Amino acid sequence: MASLEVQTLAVEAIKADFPLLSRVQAGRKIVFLDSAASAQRPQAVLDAMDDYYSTTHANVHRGVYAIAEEATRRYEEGRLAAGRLINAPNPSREIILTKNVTEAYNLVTYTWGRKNLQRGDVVVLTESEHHANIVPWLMLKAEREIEIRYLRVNDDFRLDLSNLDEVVRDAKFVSVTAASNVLGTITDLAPIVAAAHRAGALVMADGAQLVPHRPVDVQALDLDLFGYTGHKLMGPTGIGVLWARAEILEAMPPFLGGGEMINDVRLDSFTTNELPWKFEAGTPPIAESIGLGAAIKYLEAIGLDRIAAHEAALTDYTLNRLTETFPEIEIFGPPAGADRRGGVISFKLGDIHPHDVAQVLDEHAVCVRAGHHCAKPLMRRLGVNATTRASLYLYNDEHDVETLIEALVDVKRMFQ
Amino acid sequence: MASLEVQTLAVEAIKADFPLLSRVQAGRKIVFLDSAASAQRPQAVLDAMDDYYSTTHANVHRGVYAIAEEATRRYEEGRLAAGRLINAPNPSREIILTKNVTEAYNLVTYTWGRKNLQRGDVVVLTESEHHANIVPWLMLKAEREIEIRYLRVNDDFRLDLSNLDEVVRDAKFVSVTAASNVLGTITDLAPIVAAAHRAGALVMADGAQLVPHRPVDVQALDLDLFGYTGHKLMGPTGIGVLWARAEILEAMPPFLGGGEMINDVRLDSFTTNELPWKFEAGTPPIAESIGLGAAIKYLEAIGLDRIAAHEAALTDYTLNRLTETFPEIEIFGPPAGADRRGGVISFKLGDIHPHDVAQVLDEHAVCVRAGHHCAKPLMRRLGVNATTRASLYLYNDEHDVETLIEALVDVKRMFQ
Amino acid sequence: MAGLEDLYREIILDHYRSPRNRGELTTPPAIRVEGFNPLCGDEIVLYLEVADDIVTDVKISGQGCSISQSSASMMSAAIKGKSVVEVRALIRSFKAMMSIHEATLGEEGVEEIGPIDPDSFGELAALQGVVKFPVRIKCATLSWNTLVQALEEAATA
Amino acid sequence: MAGLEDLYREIILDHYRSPRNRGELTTPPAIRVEGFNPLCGDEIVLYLEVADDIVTDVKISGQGCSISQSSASMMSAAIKGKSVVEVRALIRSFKAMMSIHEATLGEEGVEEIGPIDPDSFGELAALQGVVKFPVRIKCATLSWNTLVQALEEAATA
Ligand SMILES: Cc1ncc(COP(=O)(O)O)c(C=O)c1O
Ligand SMILES: Cc1ncc(COP(=O)(O)O)c(C=O)c1O
Repeated sequence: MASLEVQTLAVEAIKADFPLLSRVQAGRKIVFLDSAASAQRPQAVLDAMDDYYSTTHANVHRGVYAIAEEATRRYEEGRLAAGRLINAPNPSREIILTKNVTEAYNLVTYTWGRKNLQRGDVVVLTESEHHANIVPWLMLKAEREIEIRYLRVNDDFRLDLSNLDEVVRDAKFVSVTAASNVLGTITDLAPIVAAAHRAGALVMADGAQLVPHRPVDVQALDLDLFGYTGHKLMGPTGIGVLWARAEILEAMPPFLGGGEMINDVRLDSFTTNELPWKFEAGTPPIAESIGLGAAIKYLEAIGLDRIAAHEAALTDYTLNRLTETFPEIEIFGPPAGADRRGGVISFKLGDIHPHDVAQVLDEHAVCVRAGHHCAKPLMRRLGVNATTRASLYLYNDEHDVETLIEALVDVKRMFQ
Repeated sequence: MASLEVQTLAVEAIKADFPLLSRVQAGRKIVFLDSAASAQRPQAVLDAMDDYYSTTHANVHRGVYAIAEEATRRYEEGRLAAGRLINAPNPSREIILTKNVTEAYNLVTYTWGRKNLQRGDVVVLTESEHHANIVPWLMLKAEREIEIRYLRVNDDFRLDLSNLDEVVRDAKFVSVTAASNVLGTITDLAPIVAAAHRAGALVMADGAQLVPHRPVDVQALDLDLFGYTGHKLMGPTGIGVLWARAEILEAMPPFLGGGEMINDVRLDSFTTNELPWKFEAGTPPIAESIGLGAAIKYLEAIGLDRIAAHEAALTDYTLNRLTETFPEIEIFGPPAGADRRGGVISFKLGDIHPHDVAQVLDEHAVCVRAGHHCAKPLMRRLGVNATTRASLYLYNDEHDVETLIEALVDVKRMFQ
Repeated sequence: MAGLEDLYREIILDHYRSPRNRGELTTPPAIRVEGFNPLCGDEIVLYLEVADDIVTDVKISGQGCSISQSSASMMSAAIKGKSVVEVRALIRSFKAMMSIHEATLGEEGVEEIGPIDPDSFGELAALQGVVKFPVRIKCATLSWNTLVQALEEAATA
Repeated sequence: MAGLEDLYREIILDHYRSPRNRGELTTPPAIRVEGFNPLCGDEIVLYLEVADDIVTDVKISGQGCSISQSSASMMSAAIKGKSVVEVRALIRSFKAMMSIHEATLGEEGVEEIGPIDPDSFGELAALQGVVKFPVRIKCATLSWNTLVQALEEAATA
């Protein structure tokens, strides 16, 4: 068996932090290669939530008593961690906690979009967006007849930036994925942000697939808005993050109405609360914010630089092993050794259907995703209905990859 | 010390199921009387979520592999439990899982409301609504100039139904709280539903404060839409429930756009998924649905009838002890012995400010809420800025009440 | 846990590797209907020729996984030459077989039909194992839903 | 855990029970400004008379909890007769004292001021304990925020 030249992370020790990864399925240890859909949680995240529920749960923000104050403190600490992770300049005001990042993007289209976009106004997306960053805009298009333009994907699986200035001309808003959940490409945001700002547009990036894997600095990137989601970085389900510059948030009308987001309510009118609570209606995801904070601490303790290095090495290893073992394999993404390439590996194995691949892999306790990965326009661009997708994270190693390879050999045996 | 005549529940044993309730704060065991804001969780709820995360977490609905199928099954089981609890006729299609019930009501105003209500159309609410069932309508009013009428609250703290037919005349939608989070009153829904239906309006009830405490049957109540929230019935934060009849949901446009809620997405259009997923965009609150299911099982095992009986007896006990100990106390709700009265007890102790009451109570480890309880219009109707609110649940007993009484004596000593 | 052998019976793989009635028919007289499973992108094109209430010919093209492909292939073999009434009965039984799992998931209103006699299905009974793999049920039923649509079009044509 | 004695110092309860400068002033010459804490419903009405840059008189009415009431009472006693410049300095120091907790909660841009000398505050130093009770900070600062507004109105009047 080949082995990684650089052992950047102590993966055995890391695996031990994740209860699910020691689970045995029909005699085999689970090999989890679907973290791009949702990552596993370290025990520390479960402990943080259990400790909260067991010692200090209460509704937040208005309780005078000690456990309610402590609940509020822990909830708000999750917010601060969410901001720290992306170097948000002003986390206590600019980080909005949502139920997932999909809600975050809808918040933007429903509030900023409906306030600022009229018929014919231009929004720029890319062909490689996740549905979460397309459908909200399509809904706005149906309501407002805005124009949506798309940056195309080249045959090298990168965005075509050759006509960037032309595409963003007169645009009011540009929203692009920071890392593709299908191709594994990491977007070169700098030229896009610069062009968008030259055109006078705001720029949002979808960090769902980037934040768990690479250090991110929204200030250095000069972004205006940014989103990511808790469950992909080992946090709980039920929490997403929207960051935006305070002046943008201040100017946005509220989104959901109800408790917490108000200042005063009368029978015929209401006024809104300060940031960030203006956008957090109802009882917030309290335990989820605390779990997210614990996940972020876990990430920080290991270090995103080291995680990125580990993933880069393991991605190259995987790509090499796949192509050397299966000459017929088609990989939808940059090759081994490429820059700006994450650990998401989409492929087709001859004409064996991805469903069949994933099903047989499951028999080997190897978990991969098969389907359109919520990116149907990109699937059409690639000329496929579905791909098989293996995605790597800090707890994966070359043993996992070798198990994948063996299982794929079995797939071929079965279907050819 | 007085004691309850009927000991309906084995409260000592129940208390032992709740880790937080055995917590000691500065030498005193916590007396939690703020369940109307958010209830505590039994260990079974934490265990269900931990077990999920530790053995079978994966993103739901599209995974081919075994743990993803099992995650989907458990997630959907939470939905079925949420439907069963209110006797929803068709839970697998008609129960929408949201982040809290506030989102549920916004879902209704943004989709049903924006589709069906035009300038001048009438919506009927009540003066005793929680902000969650007012602000979304006020937002729609600001956008559409709809007319909002309110059923008034009488001096007996019940809704004034004397002019019911007049108020609901020509209304398109009637939305009323099923139980007040301030007054403790339980709404007599039957005449309201009948009048609304006679007028041709749909009726929604806000069950946030009813479902945790009383058996509810949306079919027997002849309701059209209904909402409740997980954290008040001992479920986790981050989950709410909307039920509506399928034909209403079918006719509603989608709310949030993104993954899961789509059928197909193209660069210029999309089609929506089937019910209930049409309204569930993005990665749903998976662990939260599972935790909610466990909370519902816990409730069912004890029995909502018995819980209701226990709370009724304990409420009478509390009201009697409060009024006999503090002649100056003003209670904003029906007196001991009244029908349709839940365990939410709002009061003022002379002119000692509720903040000061709650603060001193905290010194006795007694947790109560002080404030407007997200019901500012009702506060204005009652002529107060704030009240102190003690709320009872299945894990409270007369010892808790006696501790409250003692602590209130201390409050008086301090501030008078 | 259900094993793979429950899903990929030999007969299924056989139909997958050597699909029956693959191809196209001229329209008209044939009816052409497309079926699409947006969740996995599988698509099927069904050509159906009905004369005097008999399915006189059927052809299938499109692409999909082994389950959707073999289900379509088996279906084509099973319905060819049958009367429309017989075909409708077969569809009902097949869907009932496939809805067992959905029923336990709480799908209401599933028609109560007695225990299914696998013998009456012939080769199709091999697909019974699919119900243990809920996400694959839609693969197995895709061609059948398309057939329902084709029969409707045939009835109104 | 912070104890109640940190919050309800004797001097605070004294101001609460016997509030100083309670009442109203005629407007004009006085300025009348309302302050409101929507979270708890506390409200304060501040009457301020400024002449030649000196706070010549101040009266307070409204209702609220012991902390907001006593903070207003102490404030009124502390500012009466002081110059506007001195009052502004006092506001800054008081707010800095109150923002200690918010700062640890991550409020950015809090002015860095050196360690606060409680002596310069006189009785007001008794309110320092409030920072250990974050939800009560808004109670303590309500009258001070209202004062800021009143000074602004006085400046433009
Ligand atoms: C009557 C009532 N309705 C609605 C809500 C809103 O619930 P949530 O904050 O969970 O959305 C509450 C609780 O705060 C309530 O008491
Ligand atoms: C690139 C990208 N954006 C957005 C999302 C949506 O995340 P969520 O489902 O948590 O809202 C995902 C994950 O599904 C994703 O991969």
